Amino acid sequence: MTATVSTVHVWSGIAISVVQVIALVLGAPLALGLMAKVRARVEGRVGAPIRQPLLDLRKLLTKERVHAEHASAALPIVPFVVAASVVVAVAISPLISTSPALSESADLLVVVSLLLAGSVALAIGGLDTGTAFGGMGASRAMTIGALAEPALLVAVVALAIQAGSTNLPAIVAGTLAHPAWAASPERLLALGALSIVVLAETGRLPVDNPSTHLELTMIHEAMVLEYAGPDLALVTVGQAMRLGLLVALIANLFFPWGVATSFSPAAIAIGLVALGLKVTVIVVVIALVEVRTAKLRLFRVPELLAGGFVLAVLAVVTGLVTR
Amino acid sequence: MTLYLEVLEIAAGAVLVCAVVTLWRRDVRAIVTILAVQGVCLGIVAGDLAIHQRDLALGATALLVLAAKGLVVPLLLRRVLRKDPRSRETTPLVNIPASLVAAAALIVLSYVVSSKIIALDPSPATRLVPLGVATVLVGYFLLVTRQRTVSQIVGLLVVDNGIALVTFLVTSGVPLIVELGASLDVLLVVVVLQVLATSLGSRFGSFELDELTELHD
Amino acid sequence: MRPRSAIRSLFATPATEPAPKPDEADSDGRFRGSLQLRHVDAGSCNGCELEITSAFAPTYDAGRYGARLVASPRHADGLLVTGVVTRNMDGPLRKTLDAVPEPRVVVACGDCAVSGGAFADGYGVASRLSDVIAADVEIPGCPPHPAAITEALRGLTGR
Amino acid sequence: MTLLLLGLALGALAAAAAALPVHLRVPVSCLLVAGACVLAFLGAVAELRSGHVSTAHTAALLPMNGIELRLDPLAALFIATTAFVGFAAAIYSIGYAHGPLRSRTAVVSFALFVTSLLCVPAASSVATLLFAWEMMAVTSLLLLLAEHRRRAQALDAARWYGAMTQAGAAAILLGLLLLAAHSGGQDFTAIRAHAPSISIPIRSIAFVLVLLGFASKAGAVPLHVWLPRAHPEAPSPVSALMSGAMVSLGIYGIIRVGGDLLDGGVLWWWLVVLALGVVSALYGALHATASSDLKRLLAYSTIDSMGLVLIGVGAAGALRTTGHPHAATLSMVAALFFVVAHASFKGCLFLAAGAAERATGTRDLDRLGGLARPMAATTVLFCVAALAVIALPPFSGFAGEWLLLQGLLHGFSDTSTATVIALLVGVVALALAAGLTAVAFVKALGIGFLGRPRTQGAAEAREVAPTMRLAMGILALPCLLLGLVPGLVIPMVARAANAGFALPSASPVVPGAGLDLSGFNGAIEPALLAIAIVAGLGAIWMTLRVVANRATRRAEAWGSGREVQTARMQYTATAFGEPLQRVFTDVLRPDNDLEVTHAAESRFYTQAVTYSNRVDDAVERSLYRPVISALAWWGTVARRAQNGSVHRYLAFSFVALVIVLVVLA
Repeated sequence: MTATVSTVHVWSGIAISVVQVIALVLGAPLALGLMAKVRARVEGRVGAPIRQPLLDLRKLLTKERVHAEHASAALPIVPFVVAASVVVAVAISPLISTSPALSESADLLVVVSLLLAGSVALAIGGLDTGTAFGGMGASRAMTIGALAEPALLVAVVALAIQAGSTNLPAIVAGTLAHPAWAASPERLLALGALSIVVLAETGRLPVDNPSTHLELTMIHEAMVLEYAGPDLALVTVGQAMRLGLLVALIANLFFPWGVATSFSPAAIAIGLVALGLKVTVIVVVIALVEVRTAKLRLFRVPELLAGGFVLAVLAVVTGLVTR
Repeated sequence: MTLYLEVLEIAAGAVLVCAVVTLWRRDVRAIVTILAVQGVCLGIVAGDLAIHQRDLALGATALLVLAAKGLVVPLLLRRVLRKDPRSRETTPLVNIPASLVAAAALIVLSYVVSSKIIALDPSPATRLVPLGVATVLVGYFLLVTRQRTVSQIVGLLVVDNGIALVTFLVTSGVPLIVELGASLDVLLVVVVLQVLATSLGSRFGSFELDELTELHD
Repeated sequence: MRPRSAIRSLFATPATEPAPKPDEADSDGRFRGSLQLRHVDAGSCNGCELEITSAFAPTYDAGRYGARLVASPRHADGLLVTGVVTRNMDGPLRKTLDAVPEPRVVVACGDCAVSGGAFADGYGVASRLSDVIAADVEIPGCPPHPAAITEALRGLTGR
Repeated sequence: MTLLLLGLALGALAAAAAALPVHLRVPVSCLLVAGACVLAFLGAVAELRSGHVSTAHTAALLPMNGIELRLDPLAALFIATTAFVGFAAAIYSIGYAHGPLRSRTAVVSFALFVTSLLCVPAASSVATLLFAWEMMAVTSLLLLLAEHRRRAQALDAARWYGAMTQAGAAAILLGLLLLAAHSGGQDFTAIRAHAPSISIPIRSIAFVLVLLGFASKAGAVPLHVWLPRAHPEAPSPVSALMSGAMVSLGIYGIIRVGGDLLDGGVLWWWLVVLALGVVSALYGALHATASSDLKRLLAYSTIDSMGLVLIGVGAAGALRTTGHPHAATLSMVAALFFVVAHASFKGCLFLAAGAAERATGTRDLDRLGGLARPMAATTVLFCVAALAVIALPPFSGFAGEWLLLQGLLHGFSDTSTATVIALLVGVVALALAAGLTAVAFVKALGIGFLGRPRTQGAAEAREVAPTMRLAMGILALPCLLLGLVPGLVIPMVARAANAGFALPSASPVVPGAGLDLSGFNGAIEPALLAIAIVAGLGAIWMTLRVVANRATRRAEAWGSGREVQTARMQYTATAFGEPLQRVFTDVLRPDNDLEVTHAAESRFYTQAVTYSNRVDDAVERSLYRPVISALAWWGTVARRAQNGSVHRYLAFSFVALVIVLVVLA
């Protein structure tokens, strides 16, 4: 698989990555705004404009940073690590085209580990504040992360068995080449497992309620109570891009049409538009699901994740049987 | 030829008889003298074999046995006995008739066992091996069932004589070194037991070995 | 009646009243369309809280102007204080205020916060909000009308 | 080979250095041990790079025809790892040794312990292997007992450790002797030559016996019980050596006997090894999240890591016997790479834990905290090693785990369903263990080092001696380097895998700094990834400097406006692990009890509420306790027969003699 990488490819790969990052930095908050809008309209409210998250971020950048006095040097670094890990994950994943920079090492395990790095950093930041909320949030978030890991990896195995590799561009290109894969039973089962894991990882309902005010019910929010101004902006953008990336990956892995395979600007433009459309559709679906569901009790979440795990194992077994 | 055989049989038989008599007698001083007699018989067996095979080393061993087991050890034991006022053996753990019946059973057992040894190399001397094995077993029985320290020493020495007898009969004596080693062991054991006996005597006033039971935790 | 399905209600017209014409006079639009407040109940009788809830409810929908209540003062631009400052809440109020990053604003909601109101000289009352900090925006009324609250928040977001 | 012999000689000299006066004894001996490790490391690396096998035979030094040493790539890899950890441990103990650790026995045992660790992989005859193995066991036992006066549990730990090590050694001896008996010679070359001719049942019995012994040393679950007791009680440099080097010798043993001597053998062997790995990985990781003693947490994490390695070895063996040499090579290389990576990050973690214990006087996470500011260097080094254990991208753990997963994944093309199911179970175990390890080490780092100091001891902590920090730095270095450029090490590891399992010697990775699998579709370039991460950080930092408000203010942490925020309000390690305990309650079976002491006047007012949570080892409770109580019962019965009467004893022997004669007749 060692393609002879000419300098043109490298630079255009980097260009694609930069486009992807900028698209996600602006697009992900818009996606959150869209979700809020859908929720508002379903509740009969006009709701904030879709660009509201961007306004919030712009305002946050103007505010001062406030650091807890007992915290060590780890706390100020955490927002940067959270944002950087997601930015790199977005840069190398096949969102607009199958060959962004470093695409040969755009391994699904690398993306999973980068997101894990983000959540580990958040948890460490939460513990470093020295308050009860930080510890509580960190403990719950890591517990759910640990329980989600098997479902995630076995789903990755299901995809890898079918496509022959865990390399993301290879899977996307493979699905483009064999459309039958997209509708195959193991692909759908893996989709089920991955969507459950995405809900758990990004802290959406029914696992965690992002707009809760009662600290005791928080999972993700409790870890970020301590960040102010630019730190909070980084963490919020990081979380939004994490949701955007996972949603985009699910879209591209299961409905890869529109992803550019060549370097021509036209293909890139089509890829961007296709990505926007796909993410919008999925985000609206998620919002509608969220409005109808209530938050699960914390100790019902393992059962949900166990369900995801079983779906993933079924995906692998069907993959092996039908091969 | 027959004189050598007769002397051999009589002497070996005498060793076993002495062993049985030590079981039979109650008086400790009598037992010590019987032990001396047994030592002498053993010496005769060794000497007889030495003469028959004209083996000088075996001759030296025979003299050594006569000196050690016939004279030195009994003298030592008598000195110990002089210090002990009560010379009569207290009632042994197993009464005399039962001991004798047991001795008989042990003799039968040794015949059954040594039949295999004899089958190996059936020569006139090896045919007498059961006597040696029986002496060992009887000596062991004496050691186990007697409470007086001195009689236990005698039991041990009878076992040693039994072993020496078997070695003489089977391989016409073991190399001198082994013989010396074995004798040294016996002497050592005797010294230790003597020390034990005297210290026990001074500490508890009596040689009852059963006082030791208080020592356990 | 059976609750409408989510999708049908998605496209139904929202129940929010049309937004009144913003009067330019007192809206300084300091926060340019995004205002996060941390609500602090410094000893209120819960009357103002009910009105605040209905201010964010579909009818008056203060959210539409970019205003939002947040869980932590660190995330907030200011405090939405209700009730007269009681002895127990004096310390926490000051701590919460200190936790809000600059530039920050204090919104006094209801007569108790503005000027002591009905419970001004109660035995548990420690001080007025004005003793702790001068409020930037005051919403009179006991309890203040949700439209008035929405109006005040619009003033800050300038939308 | 000569360098290795020189190293061993220097080690012996270090032992002799114990005769010096007290203040000279520790530095000189440690420096000599460090020198020995350097020599051994150079010898091993030279061997790994060149790949030719060299032997040394010194007759008549030992009764069973002398010591026989053979340095082949597999042995060289383990010697290099041990030497590296040994070097760091020696430097560390210069600053660490005080009190009982400066006694003559401790210094001699430490020197002989490192020497025997270096000697075990090179042994190539049953006698030499067992001699070195026993020396290792005895010296580590002595070191474990070094501080028993200050800590009573050290005695209990030593008892467990001694009993299980000797039992393991006995099993190994039995297995090897069984093989030696059937191949007419006790040196490995003879065994290797005769192995195919030995019948399968005999080979299986021998392998199972040897597996029992080596698996207990590697901490595989049913036989792991000594590990969480011995490692916390041993002095830190010793527990670093135990976890870093000694435990991986168990893995070395399984590969040497199963793969090299018995030439792969039967499929079910390797499925058993894989099953052991799966159970160990899950059990170790789970208990790591549940333990609130820092070193006990690290000990369980060692069981988890060794479980992962066993999964790799088991997969490699299974794939090789079902005829997939290429996938087998990948799994074996992954397992050996993980052993190397584990030695460095686990060693660094134990040394850092030792530094924290030295500075605060306690190992209990619930009484630590707030060490980041006074002990900045130790915290940073612990953090680097912890991130490596959690397998985050630029660190060595990630490269190891990625290789392991690729090895398992590319084994799926296999045909026999037993192997495929085993590989799938392996992937699941790997995934859950990775998740649980992340929880355990966020707990260890976050609660142990960050936040606010929970006790007076933690508050008064001060940074440890420079030699200790240097040692930790030495071990933290490969955590990053192996993660950034794993490709450079892989060819050497592949040569070791080939020597272990007689697989095709072609390296499974295309030459280069990254890991580009040859023959399979999968690759990562950790170096470029690291550059991308740094670039990302830089870009974000720059944009914020331009766009964002740079004012910063320190204020009291937000605890919803509480009047007084004390350190006791923080989450403790027990609380952090409690949700997982509740999810896995039937495996861990924690016993927590709640006592509410009511006020004297009336039951409705409580004076104090104490909640205690204890998670002890479920395997130990359900498997070892019954066996021990049965033995204890048998002991009391036997005691009654021993009442001090000489006659009774004589009677026993007499009866026995008679019975034997009867039986013979």
